[in-house]
Amino acid sequence: MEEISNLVLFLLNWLQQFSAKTLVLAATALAAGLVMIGGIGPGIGQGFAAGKGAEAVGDNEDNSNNVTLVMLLGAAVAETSGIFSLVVALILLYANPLIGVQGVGIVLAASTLGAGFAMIAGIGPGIGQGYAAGKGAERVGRRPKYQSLIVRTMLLGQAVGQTTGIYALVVALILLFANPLLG
Amino acid sequence: MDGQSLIAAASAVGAGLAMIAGIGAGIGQGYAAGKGAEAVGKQPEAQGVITRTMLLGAAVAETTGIYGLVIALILLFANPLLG
Amino acid sequence: MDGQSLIAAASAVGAGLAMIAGIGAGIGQGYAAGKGAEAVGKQPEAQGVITRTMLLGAAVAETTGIYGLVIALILLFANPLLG
Amino acid sequence: MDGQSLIAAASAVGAGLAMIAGIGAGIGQGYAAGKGAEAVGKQPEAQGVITRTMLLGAAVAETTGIYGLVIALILLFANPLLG
Amino acid sequence: MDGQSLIAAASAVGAGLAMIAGIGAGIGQGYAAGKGAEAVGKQPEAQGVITRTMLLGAAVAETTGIYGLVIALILLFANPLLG
Amino acid sequence: MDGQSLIAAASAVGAGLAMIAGIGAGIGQGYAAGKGAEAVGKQPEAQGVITRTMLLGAAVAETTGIYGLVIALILLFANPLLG
Amino acid sequence: MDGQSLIAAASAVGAGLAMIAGIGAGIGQGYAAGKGAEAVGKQPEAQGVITRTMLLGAAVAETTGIYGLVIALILLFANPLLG
Amino acid sequence: MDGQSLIAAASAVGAGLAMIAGIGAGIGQGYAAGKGAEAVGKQPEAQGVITRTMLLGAAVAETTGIYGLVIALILLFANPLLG
Amino acid sequence: MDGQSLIAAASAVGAGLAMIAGIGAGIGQGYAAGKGAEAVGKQPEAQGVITRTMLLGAAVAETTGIYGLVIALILLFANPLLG
Amino acid sequence: MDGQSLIAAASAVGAGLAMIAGIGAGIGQGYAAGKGAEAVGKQPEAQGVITRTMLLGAAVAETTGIYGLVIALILLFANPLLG
Ligand code: NA
Ligand code: NA
Ligand code: NA
Ligand code: NA
Ligand code: NA
Ligand code: NA
Ligand code: NA
Ligand code: NA
Ligand code: NA
Ligand code: NA
Repeated sequence: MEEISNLVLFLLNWLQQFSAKTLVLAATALAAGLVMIGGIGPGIGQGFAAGKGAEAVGDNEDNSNNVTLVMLLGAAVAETSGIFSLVVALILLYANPLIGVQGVGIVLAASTLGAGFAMIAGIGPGIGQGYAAGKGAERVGRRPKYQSLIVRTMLLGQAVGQTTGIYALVVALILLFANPLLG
Repeated sequence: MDGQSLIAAASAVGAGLAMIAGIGAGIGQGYAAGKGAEAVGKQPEAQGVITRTMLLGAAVAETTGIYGLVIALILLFANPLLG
Repeated sequence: MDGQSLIAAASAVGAGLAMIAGIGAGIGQGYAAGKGAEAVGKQPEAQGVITRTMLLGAAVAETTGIYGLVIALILLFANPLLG
Repeated sequence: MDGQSLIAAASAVGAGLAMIAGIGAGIGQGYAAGKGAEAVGKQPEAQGVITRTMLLGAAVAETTGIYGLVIALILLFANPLLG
Repeated sequence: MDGQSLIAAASAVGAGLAMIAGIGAGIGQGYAAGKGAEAVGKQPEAQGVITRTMLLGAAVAETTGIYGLVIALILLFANPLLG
Repeated sequence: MDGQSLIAAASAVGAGLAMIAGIGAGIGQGYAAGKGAEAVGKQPEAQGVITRTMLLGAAVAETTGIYGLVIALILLFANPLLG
Repeated sequence: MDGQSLIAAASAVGAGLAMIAGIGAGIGQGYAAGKGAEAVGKQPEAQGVITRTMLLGAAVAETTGIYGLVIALILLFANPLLG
Repeated sequence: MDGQSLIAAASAVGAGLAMIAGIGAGIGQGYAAGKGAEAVGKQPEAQGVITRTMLLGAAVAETTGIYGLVIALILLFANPLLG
Repeated sequence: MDGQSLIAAASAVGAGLAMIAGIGAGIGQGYAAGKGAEAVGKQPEAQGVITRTMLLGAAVAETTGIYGLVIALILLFANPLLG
Repeated sequence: MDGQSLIAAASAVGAGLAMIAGIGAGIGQGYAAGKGAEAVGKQPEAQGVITRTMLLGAAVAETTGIYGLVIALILLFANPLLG
């Protein structure tokens, strides 16, 4: 079969039967799935916080309300990556700005995919911030007196841990809304 | 072959990818289960508050798995990309 | 090759991807098993409550693996993308 | 090349992907094995209950690996996508 | 190129993917090895029961790696997708 | 479709892949945050030196995430591969 | 290009994928090495039994890496998919 | 479309993939940051040696991230594959 | 383009994939390094046996990384798939 | 576009993939850095032996990252697959 004798040209030619819009729509479906993978992070991290929280309330029942509060506060911060992923997925599905843009289909489609890959970075902050939430809850259970100091340090560290997730979000938004590769 | 088929095919793969998010909740909630079991062994009298805290934290950890499921269901059953 | 075949092929891949979610429950529930075994060794008299807490937590950790299975079964047996 | 061949090819890849779920049970059950070995070393007299709890928890952790195996076997031997 | 070649090619990739499941048993059993070594160092007199528990748990952890191997061997040597 | 378009398309994918590096700093710095919170709870009087060490270490852990960002920005805004 | 070349090409990729299984044994055996080193430091007089247990456990952890190697070698040197 | 464009496009993807190596240093150095913060909290008088050891170890951990960056920069700015 | 080129191209990708196995030894041996450093700090008089056990365990952990390297070298320099 | 271009393009991707091996050394050596910092804080008088053990172990952990780098450099600068 001659047409497959060059696999790359075969693939590119095959893709060329589709309109630019179709290619972007297909890439959007893939990217919506890719961005959700970022959600692995909060799941691990918040589960860690849940375990440490359960342990801490068992060790110090009188202080269970404060422990739970710190656990939930830290876990809320750890949800950020998951929310970013969900928001980008919803933008992709319902308002992908690259759909309908004039341009080369493969560049538009690849930009959508690239945005999907970038959001996977959210795994990191989700895990890390959840770990901080768990350690914060644990320590507040043992030393309730220093709750504000512990929480401040936890939040400061969580903020530092968020940055690479923000970088990824920015790159994804650039690819979608201000793409310099679109001639 | 029409464009709608390509979009539908990509949606099937995208739905599968979205489910991978569930790895996180599985690990995290299992960790919580282990720490909960350890804690009730140490303080059986605190079983109520330990279990409640474990389940509350696990509910929080479930959300991104649910987000992935919702996106997959949208891709399969209410796909806005298919004209 | 027609469009329906492309969608079916992509669905087979999507079903495989969705199962990967199961990694999470496997790790997490295994962690719970280990902590449960440790806890019953230390407090054999609390075995009942330890095992119940471990299983309750493990059941919660199973859900995202089940979501993945459900999406895979939909893709294989009740695929709404196949016309 | 016909559509049936494309579906069969994708099913081979999907079956391979589904097996990856087994990573979870391998890690988790190995963790349980390690904690079990540690626990019987500390409380040899509780060996029975430790081993039973470890195996019960490990059985729970096996399920998502089995789900992956079942989906792979369906894709290979009873593929509903192949006409 | 005919459809059979495409299926065979995809089967080679699927066989490779299925082996990745083995990551789990490698990590988990290595963990068990480490905990076992630690435990026999602390309680050399309990070496027998520690080693037996470690090996029992490790055997359980091997299964999903074996599933992956079996699927790979089926794809290579008894492929039901190849006509 | 011309060659420049293919390079631009691949650069968009490459930029997205480069960002995945950020997983590492997120996990690591979060670990540092947790240990920092724990440490200031244990030794409040050493808060200054604990926080400074945590931030110094976190700054070091940031670098490979920045490298990924820089490569992504080069691919997007100053791409030497585009003629 | 004929079908045999496509199968051979896919086999090269499959062989590479199969090797990834080795991640598991590397992590697990390294963990065992660390715990072994710790244990002999604490109980130098138990060095013999610690090292034997560590190596026994590590041998068990090697298997899935070997499975991956075997599948890769089959794909390269005794490929049943190549006619 | 010419061959040079294909090589340039693949180089953009390769550069992105190479950056993923940075995950490792991010996790590892963050772990060092956390242990460093913990250690200076316990022994503030040993802050100097703790910080120096942490930074020395972190510098060692940076290298493979740098290797990835160097390969990416070669692919982008001094690509020997482009004729 | 002939079939041989496709096989050679796939072999380059397969060689890259096979190297990924090295992640395992890197993590595991680094863990052993950390435990070794900790152990010699606590029992400097046992430095000899600690270091020997660490290196023995690390040598065991290296094997699957070597397997990956060997497969990559075969794919590059003695490729049986290239006619 | 000729076959040589396809091989060169695949080599660029393979070089990027090979670098991913570096994740392992980054995590492992960072762990060693953290344990080293902890150990010198506890036993400042043993700083010499702690640092030497940490660096010896880290050097061992570097090897698979170097293997990945070597394969990438071969693919870029001395590619035996390019005719
Ligand atoms: Na950060
Ligand atoms: Na959540
Ligand atoms: Na769940
Ligand atoms: Na399960
Ligand atoms: Na198993
Ligand atoms: Na860094
Ligand atoms: Na094994
Ligand atoms: Na290094
Ligand atoms: Na090994
Ligand atoms: Na090594």
